[in-house]
Amino acid sequence: MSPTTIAKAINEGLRAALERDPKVLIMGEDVGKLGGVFRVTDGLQKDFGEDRVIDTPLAESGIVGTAIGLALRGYRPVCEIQFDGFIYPAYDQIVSQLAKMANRSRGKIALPVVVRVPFGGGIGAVEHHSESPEAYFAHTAGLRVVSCSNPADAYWMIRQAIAADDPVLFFEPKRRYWEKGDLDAAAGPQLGLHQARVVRPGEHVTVAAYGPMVKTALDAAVAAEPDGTSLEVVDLRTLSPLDLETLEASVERTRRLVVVHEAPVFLGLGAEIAARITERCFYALEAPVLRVGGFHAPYPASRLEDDYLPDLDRVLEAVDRSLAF
Amino acid sequence: MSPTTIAKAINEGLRAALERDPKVLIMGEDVGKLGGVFRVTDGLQKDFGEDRVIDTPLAESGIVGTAIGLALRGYRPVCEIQFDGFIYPAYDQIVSQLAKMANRSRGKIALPVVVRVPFGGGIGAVEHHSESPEAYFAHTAGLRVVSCSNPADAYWMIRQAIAADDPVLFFEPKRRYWEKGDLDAAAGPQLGLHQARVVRPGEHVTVAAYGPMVKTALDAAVAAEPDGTSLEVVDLRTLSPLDLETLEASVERTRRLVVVHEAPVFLGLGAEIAARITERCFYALEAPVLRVGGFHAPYPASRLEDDYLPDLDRVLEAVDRSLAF
Amino acid sequence: MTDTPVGAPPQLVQLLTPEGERVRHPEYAFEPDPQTLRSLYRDLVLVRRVDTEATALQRQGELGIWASLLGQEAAQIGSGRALRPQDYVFPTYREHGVAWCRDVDPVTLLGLYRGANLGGWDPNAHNFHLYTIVIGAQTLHATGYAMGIQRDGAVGTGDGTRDAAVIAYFGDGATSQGDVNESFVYASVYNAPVVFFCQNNQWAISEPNERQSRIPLYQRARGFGFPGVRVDGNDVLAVYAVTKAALDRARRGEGPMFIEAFTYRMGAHTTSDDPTRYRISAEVEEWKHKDPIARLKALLSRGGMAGADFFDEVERDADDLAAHVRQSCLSMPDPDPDDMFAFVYHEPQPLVQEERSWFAEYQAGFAPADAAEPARDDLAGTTQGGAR
Amino acid sequence: MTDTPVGAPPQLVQLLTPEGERVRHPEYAFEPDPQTLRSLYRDLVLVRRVDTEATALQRQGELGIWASLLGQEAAQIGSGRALRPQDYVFPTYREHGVAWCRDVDPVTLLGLYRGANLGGWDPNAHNFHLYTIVIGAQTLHATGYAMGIQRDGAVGTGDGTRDAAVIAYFGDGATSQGDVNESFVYASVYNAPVVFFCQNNQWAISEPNERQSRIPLYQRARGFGFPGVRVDGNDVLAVYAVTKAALDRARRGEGPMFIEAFTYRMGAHTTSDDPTRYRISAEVEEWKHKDPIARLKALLSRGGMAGADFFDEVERDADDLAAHVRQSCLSMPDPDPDDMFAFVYHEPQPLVQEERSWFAEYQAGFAPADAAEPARDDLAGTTQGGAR
Ligand SMILES: Cc1ncc(C[n+]2csc(CCOP(=O)(O)OP(=O)(O)O)c2C)c(N)n1
Ligand SMILES: Cc1ncc(C[n+]2csc(CCOP(=O)(O)OP(=O)(O)O)c2C)c(N)n1
Ligand SMILES: [Mg+2]
Ligand SMILES: [Mg+2]
Repeated sequence: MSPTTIAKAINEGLRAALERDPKVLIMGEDVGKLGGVFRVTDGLQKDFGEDRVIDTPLAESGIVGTAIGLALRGYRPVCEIQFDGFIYPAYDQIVSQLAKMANRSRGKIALPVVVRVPFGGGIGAVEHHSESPEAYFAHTAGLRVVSCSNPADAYWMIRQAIAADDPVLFFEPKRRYWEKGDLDAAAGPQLGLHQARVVRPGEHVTVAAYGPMVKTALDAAVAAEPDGTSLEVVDLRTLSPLDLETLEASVERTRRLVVVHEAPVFLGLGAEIAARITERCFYALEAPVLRVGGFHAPYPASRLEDDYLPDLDRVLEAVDRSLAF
Repeated sequence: MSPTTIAKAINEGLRAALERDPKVLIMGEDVGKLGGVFRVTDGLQKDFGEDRVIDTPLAESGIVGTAIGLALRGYRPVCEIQFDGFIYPAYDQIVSQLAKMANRSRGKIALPVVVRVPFGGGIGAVEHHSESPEAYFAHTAGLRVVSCSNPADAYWMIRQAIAADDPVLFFEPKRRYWEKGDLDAAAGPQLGLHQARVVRPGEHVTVAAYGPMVKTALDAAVAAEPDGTSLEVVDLRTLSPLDLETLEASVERTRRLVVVHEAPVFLGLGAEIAARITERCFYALEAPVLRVGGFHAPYPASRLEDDYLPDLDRVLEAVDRSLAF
Repeated sequence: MTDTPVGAPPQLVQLLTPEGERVRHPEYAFEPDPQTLRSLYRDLVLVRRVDTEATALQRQGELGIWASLLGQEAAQIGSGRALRPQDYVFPTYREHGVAWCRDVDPVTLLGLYRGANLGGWDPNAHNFHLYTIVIGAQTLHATGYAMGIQRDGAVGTGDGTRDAAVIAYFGDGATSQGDVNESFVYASVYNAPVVFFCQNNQWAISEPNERQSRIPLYQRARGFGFPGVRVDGNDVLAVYAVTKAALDRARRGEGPMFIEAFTYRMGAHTTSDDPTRYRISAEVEEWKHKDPIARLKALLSRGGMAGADFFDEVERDADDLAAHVRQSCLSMPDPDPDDMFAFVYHEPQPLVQEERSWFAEYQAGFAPADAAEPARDDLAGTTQGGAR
Repeated sequence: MTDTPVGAPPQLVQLLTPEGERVRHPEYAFEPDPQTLRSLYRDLVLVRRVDTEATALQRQGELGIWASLLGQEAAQIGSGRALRPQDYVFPTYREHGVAWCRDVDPVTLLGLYRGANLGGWDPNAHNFHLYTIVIGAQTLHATGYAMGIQRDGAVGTGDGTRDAAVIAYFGDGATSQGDVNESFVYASVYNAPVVFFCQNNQWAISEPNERQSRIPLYQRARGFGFPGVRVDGNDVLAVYAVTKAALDRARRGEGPMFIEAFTYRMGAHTTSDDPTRYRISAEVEEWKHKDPIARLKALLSRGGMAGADFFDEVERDADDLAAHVRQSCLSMPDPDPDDMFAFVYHEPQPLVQEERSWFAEYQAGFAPADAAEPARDDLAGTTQGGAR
């Protein structure tokens, strides 16, 4: 058990996967000598060679498209998309090929491809480097979509994602890459890839978040405590499928739910969660499911990102609104 | 006032736009001599020439990308994407460029580009020809997303979309292309582009639909009548922005809402509508907002599409569930 | 240093003229024995016959749509027969002739066009990938697969049963897609063992070649640093020779190559298309004189390598095959609705499971109380479902 | 007919050697008068000085990031000065030198890198589009814009003030993107008046040219049927001559052309990058000898066209400009949060309006009751907002 960062934990997870299975490959722009712009693949090309840790041409459709071909040949490619905003050139390959091949082939083909996406804002970057495109993929059948929020999850979830026979979109909270936490790589994972976790039990309102917003939700819970408001924080971890059981159990107790994400609220994950939890807990809910998220606007210039991004105050404002119902 | 089809009405709308404004262009694959695979652009190249009705190379990113360039030069391109499933190669240009340019330029640039997409299933087609990708675009700020369900709306909405200074994704209900209805091109439009319409008043449950599902919802309303169930059918028409006022007014009366679309339920438009209407009408609702839509599966082989697509029975099943709350 | 495109008119590699004369080519040779020639002839006739039958089945409502290979038989058989078992094929939606060479039962191809499935064969049983409908997407899969072959050490070993190559099929229209050009980048940068086989059938639905390129398509390859060659796509011998050379080259580890098979789409784009709207019949008539089957028949006849017996026998085989295709098509079972859910994921997914059980129950609700079999058909078109 | 890539080593168009000697080229000529040479020198020095200042501002925390043009001054000034007012430029994120030629105040460029805006200038006031960050996307916009010029009848009329061309900038890495290759297809098929200007600075972040192509990049064009040329990108005279020829050609209606400006990224990819991880300093040292400014200075000095006075004056101008840039950067106001909502759509959009008013109210809630100004900064980092 040793403290490590999320970035390092993913690096360790990739390394373990490369060591254990010769079919695992890493591919993407600058993942080799540079180790990726976030150094998540640091040292891997040196240790596993250029054939397994592949610097690709600057073409994202090519990355995912050739990864599909490699998977058809029996490989398990892990693609890195350098930043969230650069996944769209690969959208066709992801939505029409990666997501649909298993079904098209009536299960004869498996595409165990992982697409890693550093996502979200808060790093003071220029345009296209701070986006939260996860809903575009969660709406797409055939994909699995997950996001980690701490080093231990990062390590185990990337390993579980690589082990999965279905394609997985793996969203990494880039602004938390350097946050520390304990990782015990000797113990097994505590949860399956598609299970949520109650990270802080509470009584009055459930706050569900994922990726970078888990810390924000936890901060809000701490801040609310002196006021006598007890928040239960759920780290969703899995966006497609959702772990509705864990959420439902929480909401049945608290009777109020606030969902938080950086992605725009309109058709963000919160919409689906609101619809499903309302259907499941119709009589239990004392307030409508409220959502805190990005605005219906392109991610702004970075000097405005603190205004754009949900923060503890915005979470608490929604909690108050929920309690006021 | 004369009866016409949806396909013909759009054709007339395009023709009127081409006539009135020399800056309007049509571009896409096979839109010229062939008149498009659905003949929606039939005769336009003959009458307006190859410079204004442009057969493009077979590359969708190129269609939208060059349309953006043409718009920067002052043109108003109307792009045809041949089938819903072929819009994804253009996804990057749509999401990162078309949607974001106005904001990026602080309003100095307008991109009055319309992207026409024949969408939805029910035509017995092979893969990729029956999809409903509208939610991918409605989640994207900077775009307007609409869908028509009858010839008069088709005519006026395409004209309004072309006249708009913002980019518009225009979803055409391909399986209803040949349905007839009255069109009075001399009278003005009855509604703005972003207004919904109550197409059938009723008392017990509101059913909201758009595009091809409006007819299905209306059929369900007729079928429910003998049982004494009175359905109010709302044709949403506009998906981004939503016309929540019209919906809310209806739900405040009926106290129940079922949303119907062909797109998969998970993160489909119904999710957002459920979340917002529940928030707005929390105390009025007697049942959770229920959703009828596609399954979380790729669109199936066409011999299964009748099982996949929502039909009148599926709508009525949801209506019954709603009434049972 | 400017580099203007070659002005000289592009020349076709040709080994058999439309009149059935053998001609030589300085770079490519193929000297098949009579048996091989007869076998190629048989292939051509059979795949055309299957194609005709499929078109007929579509007209009769048994298929939703059909994409005919009429006119492109030589391009497909010539290239398909040049493959070794260990090679892998990435087809579009029109490579019925190549499928034939990979022992895919033609009936299996119909499933997709009938709407019974989205691709009915096991790709790995035939080293023949499923049809790809999104134009160009498969060229990247092919390139990735070829990169896998490299990583398996199955290239350049000199072992003829081990060294493998990939062939990616696509059309003239496809050359405009970003994906296709990206596949050229990847293939050349990694020197992947992939042959890009472009069937230039002159049309992309209603758009002629000029809408996709202003130079001959085979010249695209030189912009990416690998060789391109234009071959008479209606000459099965030349296509065979050129494809074999390209595959050998790839298997030896010498990297990708681009083949433009210059041919013609004799029919409509698909059965849904109406080519009279955009092309003149004189063009079609002209290409009839270049028919791939007629020229091989002429060679066989004139060379005394086959007589009426043989030709009759092939016709009978073709009729038998067509009957088999028709028969099996008509008796193809409709898919089970549960199939919609069964293959979306390999591992359990709760949302799919939930929708799957909901649907099973919902469907069961339509079954008459006294019948074991669901009788959904009886209810079609009625306004009230049994579930209510 | 196979078409193997040219084996001969690619030659650069060069008119001024690294040592400052004038050389002739059979196809391209440029005989500027001393005044023009001095003016070009001044451009080069000034844009380098601005670049240095911007890098310093980033180091001091005034910019979030900066993409330096160090080493690429000649490629940008040479091409930028070849433009006519009516031409239109589509830059990447590194064309600060071209912006200079289009009279965009360098300060305006900083806004984006400071995070104050996403592009601060009015593109139509300068015929200089906003920076595009998504690699390659702008090449399609450029091509579409050029198609618009054609439709406006502003090409091939012979009227020098009317005929217009477009120039699209992109890097060596960008050549791999689907969009860039699609733009080649569209430009060549429509014969659009667009010049594709590729600054091959040898690196795409950490990836050398070999990861993008195995042949010289200018040869890509021949795969699409238009000319490509490689020019010494550190030779401002050659770049000017070649770009002018290409633009003239485009304006005359002779279609697209591809220019590869062979240059070097002397600094890091951006201020966030650490090139020591992937390239050796010897390479950088070697390129120092090819510096674009030094060679022009040598020419001017040796030819007696400029003396210490002139060089000193340029240094002073550069210092003044740098001071202006620094000053204006430091005093650049932070954006108004309401800007997030103001420009998403041109026409009213109810959801944006709703969120906009909600946010205004929400923000107002943080204002101390007795203050007119919101005091959000005071609350940053506290755990409880005033709105509660
Ligand atoms: C990405 C994409 N865009 C559009 C289509 C619709 N479409 C199907 S076939 C076709 C023309 C293909 O032409 P070509 O590549 O020459 O192949 P051919 O059909 O002639 O064999 C088009 C535009 C598609 N399938 N995929
Ligand atoms: C579509 C896309 N993918 C990835 C990136 C991240 N990225 C920014 S610059 C760059 C390298 C660009 O190299 P090149 O085209 O040679 O231009 P240079 O920066 O060298 O001028 C990359 C990969 C991006 N901006 N856009
Ligand atoms: Mg074709
Ligand atoms: Mg570069």
